[in-house]
Amino acid sequence: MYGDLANKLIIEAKRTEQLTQKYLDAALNSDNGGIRNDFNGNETIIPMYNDELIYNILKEVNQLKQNTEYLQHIKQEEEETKDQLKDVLSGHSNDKIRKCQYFVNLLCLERNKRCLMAYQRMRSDIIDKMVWNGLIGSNNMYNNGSKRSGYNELSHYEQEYMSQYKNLIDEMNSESELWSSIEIMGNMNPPSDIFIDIRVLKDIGEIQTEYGTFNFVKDSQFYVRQSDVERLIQQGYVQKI
Amino acid sequence: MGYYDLDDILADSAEIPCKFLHDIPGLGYLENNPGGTIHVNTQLKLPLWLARVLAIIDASSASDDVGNADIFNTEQQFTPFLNMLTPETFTNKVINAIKTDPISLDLHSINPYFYALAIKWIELFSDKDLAEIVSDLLLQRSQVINAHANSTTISYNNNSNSTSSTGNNNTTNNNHALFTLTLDEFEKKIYKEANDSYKDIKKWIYQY
Amino acid sequence: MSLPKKLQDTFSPKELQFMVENEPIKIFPRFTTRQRINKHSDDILDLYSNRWKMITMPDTALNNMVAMQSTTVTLWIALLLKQQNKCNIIAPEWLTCKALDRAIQFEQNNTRRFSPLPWDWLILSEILFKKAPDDFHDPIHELRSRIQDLREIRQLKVAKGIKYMNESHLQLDNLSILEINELRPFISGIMDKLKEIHLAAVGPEIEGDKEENDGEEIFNGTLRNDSSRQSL
Amino acid sequence: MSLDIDDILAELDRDTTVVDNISSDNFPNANNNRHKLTKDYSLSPNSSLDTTTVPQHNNSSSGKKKVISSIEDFSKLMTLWKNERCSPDLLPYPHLLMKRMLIRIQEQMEHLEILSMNFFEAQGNNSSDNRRNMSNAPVNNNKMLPLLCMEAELERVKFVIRSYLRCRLAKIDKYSIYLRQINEQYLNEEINEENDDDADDDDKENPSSLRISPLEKLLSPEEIRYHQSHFSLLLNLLNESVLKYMPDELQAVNDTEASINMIDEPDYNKFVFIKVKGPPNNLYDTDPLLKKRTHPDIYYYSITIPETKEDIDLIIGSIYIVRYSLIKNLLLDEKIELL
Repeated sequence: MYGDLANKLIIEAKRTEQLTQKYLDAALNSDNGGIRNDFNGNETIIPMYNDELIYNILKEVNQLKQNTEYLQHIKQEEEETKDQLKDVLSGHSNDKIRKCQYFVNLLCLERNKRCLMAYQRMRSDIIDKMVWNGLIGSNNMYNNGSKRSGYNELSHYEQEYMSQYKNLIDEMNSESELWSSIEIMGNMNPPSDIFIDIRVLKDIGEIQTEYGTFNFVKDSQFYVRQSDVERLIQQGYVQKI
Repeated sequence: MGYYDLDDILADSAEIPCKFLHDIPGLGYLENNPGGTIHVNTQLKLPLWLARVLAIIDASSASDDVGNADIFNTEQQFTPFLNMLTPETFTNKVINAIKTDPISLDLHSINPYFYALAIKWIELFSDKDLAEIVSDLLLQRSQVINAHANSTTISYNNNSNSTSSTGNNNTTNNNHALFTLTLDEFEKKIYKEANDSYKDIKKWIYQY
Repeated sequence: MSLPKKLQDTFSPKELQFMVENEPIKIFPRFTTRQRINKHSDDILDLYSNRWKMITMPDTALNNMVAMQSTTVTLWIALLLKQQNKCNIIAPEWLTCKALDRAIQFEQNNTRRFSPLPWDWLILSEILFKKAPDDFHDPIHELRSRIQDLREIRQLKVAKGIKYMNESHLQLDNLSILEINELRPFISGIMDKLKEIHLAAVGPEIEGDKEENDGEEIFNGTLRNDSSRQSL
Repeated sequence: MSLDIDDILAELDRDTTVVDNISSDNFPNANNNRHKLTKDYSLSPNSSLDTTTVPQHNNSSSGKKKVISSIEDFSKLMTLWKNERCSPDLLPYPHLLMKRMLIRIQEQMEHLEILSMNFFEAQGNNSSDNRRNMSNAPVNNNKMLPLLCMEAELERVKFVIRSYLRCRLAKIDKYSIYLRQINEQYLNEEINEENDDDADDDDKENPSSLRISPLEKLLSPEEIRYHQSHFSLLLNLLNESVLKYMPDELQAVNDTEASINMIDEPDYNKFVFIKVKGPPNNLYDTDPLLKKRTHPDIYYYSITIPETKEDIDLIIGSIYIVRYSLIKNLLLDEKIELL
């Protein structure tokens, strides 16, 4: 039946949406508020673009398109004959049949269109989220020095879309005074504990911060800006008290 | 609801039993008979997105475009291509089951998009009776959903920050799992959102 | 989306905490910031850097603190000072065993109303229990258990009250910000659906005039024509 | 460095900022156009939340400085943030408020930079002994406290604005086609009107060419750019992967005539939690919408559910859950707040 393939696509889309949502929720709950600096490149939050299924749906679309054209053609012919013969009965019932056939075709096309659009929009939404969550390297994603060789999960047009969207945000970020001064790409959790007490676990030596130079000797304690020592905490050199 | 809404798209694919009111050659593929004719009074199931329109456009006029009006059809009487019959989801048997025991009903097995389909159906037929039944069903079930959502939450040991499930026995969790299996997709969504909300707040409080 | 989905329909507890932290609270500073200004002081830099210049709150109080003289500051500042051992926080009047007992009494006597606690009672009490436990006169576990009691009584009331959900409206006086947020996805989700069912039954023509209805009413006015208007 | 102590003190004592000359001429006719532009209530300008847009026609006030304290601005910002987060549709962008906020943030950042520079210079002059003490316990030095607090405050302000703006961007993305449609409709009407009455143009205080389109009022210039650019990227993607395979008549992305409307609109009927505040500045006597019951005195607004004709009294001080569409105007007039 027409539309069955598209249905499959939507069921897949729904599963994808649920899975990525879980992942992104977890990112928000982490300390850095939805920004994932620790993205190691092995995680995929977007599954492979379903080329094969899309191809088959488009084949169906093409078939329906041809049907429609054929029906339109027939209808024209019949109307000409009708005018000549004024054959009320046959003209009438043919009209009805053609109309019904046409609507079935049209509705199948509309249905396929809706499913394809929804699938694509679901994926572009995920791409948007990836951009906002800092999952996309700031250089050109294909060959940024980072961990990923590319985004094989994305279709060609999606890759293009992703890099252009990322560029848009970067560009606006650097051009808008407001966006840059409030760090629009920053943490979505409210600031709490901007300054924290820490204990140094290993000798590190002098650390330069906005608030002066700190001599991080083992077992010493400091009150520092959390963002200044974020990395040291992650690496286990210092500990939040 | 919306054009891109995946749940709505899936709800729209519900199969509706239909009765054709005309012979339509060439549509045999709808009943697995490609190239054949669908005959008048044929009954078959069609997805809602298809049936809905065929049930409301007029078969008798060739076109609803005024410029093309059929001059032979001055006495227009509305006959659609098909009539939609009550889908299984809303048969008397199901409605009775709903009325008897709304709470322990396995709504998911009746239709995973029960409410979405119900709303479409109510709208199509201005079916106030069905609206009342469905509202009542939702209201009654919502209280149970709320109770479950609020109790399957994480509990924190005051000493450690480790999390463990409440209901020290697994049966509680199994109950919740079994319960969510009986929910339709909308109920499931509400359950999850409510549960997340309760959980997040409990987590915040315990962290404090 | 630029806003995480979770934040699209509600506030996170951290955000609620953030809102509450902007509220004023009384403290006893343990140090003095008020300065006897010596116009001829050479220590200009010292003076300069020792002054508050705030953009979201009045800074007069901050610049005129005198040790052990109570003053009012914004909660998050109070917490920062407290963390540095530079002040004691004065717990609000409602956050005493006596006042909480009265609130509990009210909750028990009124089955369908909530006691008029402040909009941030749950959040503020949790913050203060954690960050200023030594600033209470009453034993903290006594306070904690009363807050817990209040919370449970009120939750029970909500659970009983949700059967009054409808497609029109609800009045929820004295529900606090945390309670509202906790219930929001559930209550608005269900009520939205009830309203959707209701509107589907009464039909769109009454729904509002913004939606001009250009579909023909046919079939005894029961079926609406929302079909494609393309003609063959 | 020569610093006059009086200047410094004057500087320090201010807790208000004089902001007048920031161009408030952006929307000279905001109020005039209100009815013209607001067929759809989502477009009504939120002039009252953006205080300085109001007194524009008063040329007499040009000499008078309007002082808006930064504290006032911040509390308005908090309200706007909460309202935006809780409302299903986009609320008007507070152009002037945001301009002032940006200036304040920048000023404060500069101020902090100077402070910390001077601070460490001063520290550097002290003995190395002193310096070590300082770095081992920087905050135990009372002198650091204001700096820390100001730093923290700045982070807080930045967070609210960030969250507010990103909430708006999310809505702009969600309803990008709808927003685009609004504007196109407006532009079409505009063209028609111009054709209709050329002669009248002189009479109008505001030639239509200077009129502000609904989007320009609703969105900031950045948001407009974002909306347009992102929409065209998205459209391109949808075209390339779906639409171009469709028959001509199904290639639109904004088809409203097909069996399912393609333009997703905000759900104006969505239930929202509200707190009834009453007229701003407690002007109870001059609020025509405010009704009063006596014994005891209760003030309330009355709204009506259209399909049932049921009246709901929204009593000042109370909390309700009601349909957004019924209270949107009260919200824009700052008579209620979303929770």
